[in-house]
Amino acid sequence: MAINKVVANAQEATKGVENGMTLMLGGFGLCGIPENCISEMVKMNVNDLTCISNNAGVDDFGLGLLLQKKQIKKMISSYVGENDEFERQMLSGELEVDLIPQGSLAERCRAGGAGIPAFFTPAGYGTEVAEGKEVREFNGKPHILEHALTADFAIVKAWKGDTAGNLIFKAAARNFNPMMAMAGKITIAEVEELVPEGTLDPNTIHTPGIFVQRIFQGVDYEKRIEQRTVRQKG
Amino acid sequence: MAINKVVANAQEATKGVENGMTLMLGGFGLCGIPENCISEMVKMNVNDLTCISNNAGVDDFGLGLLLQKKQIKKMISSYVGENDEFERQMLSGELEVDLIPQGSLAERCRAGGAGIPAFFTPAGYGTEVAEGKEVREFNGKPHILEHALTADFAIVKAWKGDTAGNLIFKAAARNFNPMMAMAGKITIAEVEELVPEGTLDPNTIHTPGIFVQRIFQGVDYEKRIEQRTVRQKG
Amino acid sequence: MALDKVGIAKRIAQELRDGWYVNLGIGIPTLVANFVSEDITVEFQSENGILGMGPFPFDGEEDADLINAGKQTVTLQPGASIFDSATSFAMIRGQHVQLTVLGAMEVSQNGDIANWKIPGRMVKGMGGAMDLVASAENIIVAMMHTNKKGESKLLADCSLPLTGVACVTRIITNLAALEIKDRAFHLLERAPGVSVEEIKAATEGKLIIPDNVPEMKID
Amino acid sequence: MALDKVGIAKRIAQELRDGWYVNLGIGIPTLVANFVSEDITVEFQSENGILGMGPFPFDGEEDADLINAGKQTVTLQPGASIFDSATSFAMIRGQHVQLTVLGAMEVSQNGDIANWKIPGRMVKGMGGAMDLVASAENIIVAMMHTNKKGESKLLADCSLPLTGVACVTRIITNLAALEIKDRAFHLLERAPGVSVEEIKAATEGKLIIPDNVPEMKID
Repeated sequence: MAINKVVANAQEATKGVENGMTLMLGGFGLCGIPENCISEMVKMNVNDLTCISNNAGVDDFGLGLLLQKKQIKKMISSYVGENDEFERQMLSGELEVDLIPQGSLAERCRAGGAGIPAFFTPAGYGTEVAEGKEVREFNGKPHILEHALTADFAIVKAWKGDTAGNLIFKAAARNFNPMMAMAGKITIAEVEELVPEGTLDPNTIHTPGIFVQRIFQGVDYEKRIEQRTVRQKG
Repeated sequence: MAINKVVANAQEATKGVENGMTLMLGGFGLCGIPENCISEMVKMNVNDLTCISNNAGVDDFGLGLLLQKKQIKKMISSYVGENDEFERQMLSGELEVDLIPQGSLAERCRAGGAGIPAFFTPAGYGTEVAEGKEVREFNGKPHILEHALTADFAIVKAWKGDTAGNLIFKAAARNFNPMMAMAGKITIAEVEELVPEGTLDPNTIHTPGIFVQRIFQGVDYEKRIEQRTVRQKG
Repeated sequence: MALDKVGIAKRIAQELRDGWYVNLGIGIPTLVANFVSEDITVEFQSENGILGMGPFPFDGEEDADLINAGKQTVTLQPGASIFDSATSFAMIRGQHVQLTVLGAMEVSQNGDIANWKIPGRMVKGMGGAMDLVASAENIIVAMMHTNKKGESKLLADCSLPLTGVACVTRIITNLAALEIKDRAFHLLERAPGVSVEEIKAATEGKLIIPDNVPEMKID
Repeated sequence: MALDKVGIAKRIAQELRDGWYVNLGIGIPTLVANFVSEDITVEFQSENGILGMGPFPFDGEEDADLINAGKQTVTLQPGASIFDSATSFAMIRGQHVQLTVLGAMEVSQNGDIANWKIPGRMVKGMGGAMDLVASAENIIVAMMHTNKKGESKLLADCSLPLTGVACVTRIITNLAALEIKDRAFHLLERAPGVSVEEIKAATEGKLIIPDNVPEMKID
């Protein structure tokens, strides 16, 4: 038998999330975000959060819900357009913002989970991002030293998961979820479908259960589309 | 339509492998090794090779076949037991050997493919492995700086592959193959089953085709077992 | 006549080569996918984790879990693959993507690019742009030659915070195709009906004009 | 009577705790899997890319593609997962594995370990051992108390090239269970029928002996 990670729901999963903590939240735009846990944290009214997430949601969905209620003290992101309330809080100085190149953000999360405290990357050299960072040349090209990121809680969303905590993501909803799952001191996974251990093919697992401490089957996923672009048939 | 990477066979796939080149070869022990390409390189009689591979095969199989014919100048590996000819060549000084902690080897290959020129790891601190390497403390713990590895050719073995170069590995035959596929200037994949593009589920691909330049369906896989351990029924 | 956005996209499509993996930024670059020659095969990479991205879905077939880096609903081509963001940027940083096309607010004659921030006014973030421009060997900027106030976007030095340094190799604007080398913009082609004088007037940075500047051929 | 290899494995199995992920090295450590209490659930990690490793396959059901880090044919438990070597060592280096059990040629009172090389005579390589010992918080060494010549393997300082520095927390030998702290071996338990004097005679490094040294309970 595998180690059982199942908890009842978002309420039980987010137990221990406290004011002032650092959270990682998976997703790209509104795709693959942990909707249930975000709603729960709005209810919990937990404050002064530092949120590491590629984006900050939109005004009335995703992390935008926590921003509306001013529960977030600091955002660590790569792209924060599409959110007026965010821009207002940032420009007014209410919200601290640390903007990081998207690839460096992904790699820093992975590094945090993988026990790699720091690595060199060319991204951001010669820009504001490099300010105060060590620069070193490799193969004739300047690189900057970036440090690992970790979080008190990593909160991810998967398509299918099993009781052992193994996760399979669907299509582009994978994005940052696997690396963040690695980097949480406690990692919470909410899944669309929770199945018994032994149901998922071990060869197709995206996130091995070792990275997940709590898993539950989410409810009422809205899965909002930010930019509905289509073409007409014929 | 996807970019087509198909070549006819091992002979065509290994075109351009020349004396003195650096090769990466996937596999762990004899599990998941590119049997067809190894045989082909024995035939080609290409010499003075630097081979990056977790192990060095056994006396009469895997990389042992290239060692027998003294085609290898230098091995970069983590574990080289189980091979008398290897030990003889190493202790006599005929063969250069660079031994690297297994996790550092895996990460250095990934880094080579991922454009990360160097990273810090705790593995090997205080040992021979750390000699001449930069040491830096992170979170109160000493780490050493390790550099990326790349190769003129990376040669990997997969279970299934499609014409676009996408690969799926089987069970523990995955091991070093995905990272090495990333780190080759030219990456050759030999597969047990080659299928048309569109056949494999995009969500289950282990190595995206972008990392593979040549793919072919291998023949006559022996898949030798090094330690056949079993239990009796009932 | 100066090119419109579609014209710029068509001209950029001419830069694609058979067997290339290509990352297209948001805006004009996205349109390039519509004009790939039938004689070549390219695959589009989207940095949120897709290789082999296809066109928009048919109405009613959108999938919230299948979007591109611009958050638009898309489809997958046969032979596509999905991966996480770390692997996606491994492809980019590791130079497995042959061409990056992106927009810009300013480009300097040194190949510097600025496209992520206007201090005090707009900060959307760099997204994947800094990784892309720091890594790619072949970066084409797609943009209007001048901004809304009519000021040149091809400058001696960028005035806005940089996205990357000495990285842009080629620029396709509504007026011209230019190459950047030796700290100057080298004029390659004029947009149909656009004169060298017009281009000169719209370019603030150092512009090298060869004797013969052919007109672009756009279908 | 001193423990045999099976006895050492049984004693180590008592160190396992419910919910732990455990990496077992080659040799005696591998045997530990056979003696896990039915009251707890642990999962075994094999550094070649398996989580949830099961027992050897039934005769005739071996799969060449499913081996452990010792190259032995194994099986998967329900809930198992497969991953590449980089992810496997991400688990190890990132301290997601709660316990590592491995063999050693020498251990020092400082917790240094040597197990990969005898200069001029044997060099098999460190495999994953250096990553494991540099990363794990909880490292148990399983070994005989003395070598074939009868010399102590618990030393003031290791004489062989090190695998890791100040990393071993506990040692289970054929004679005793010991903890390493404050630059000394602290005797915890005697093997059944083994006297404190015997342990003292077989231990070269600094040995701290409490007033009461209970005898191991091995089924």
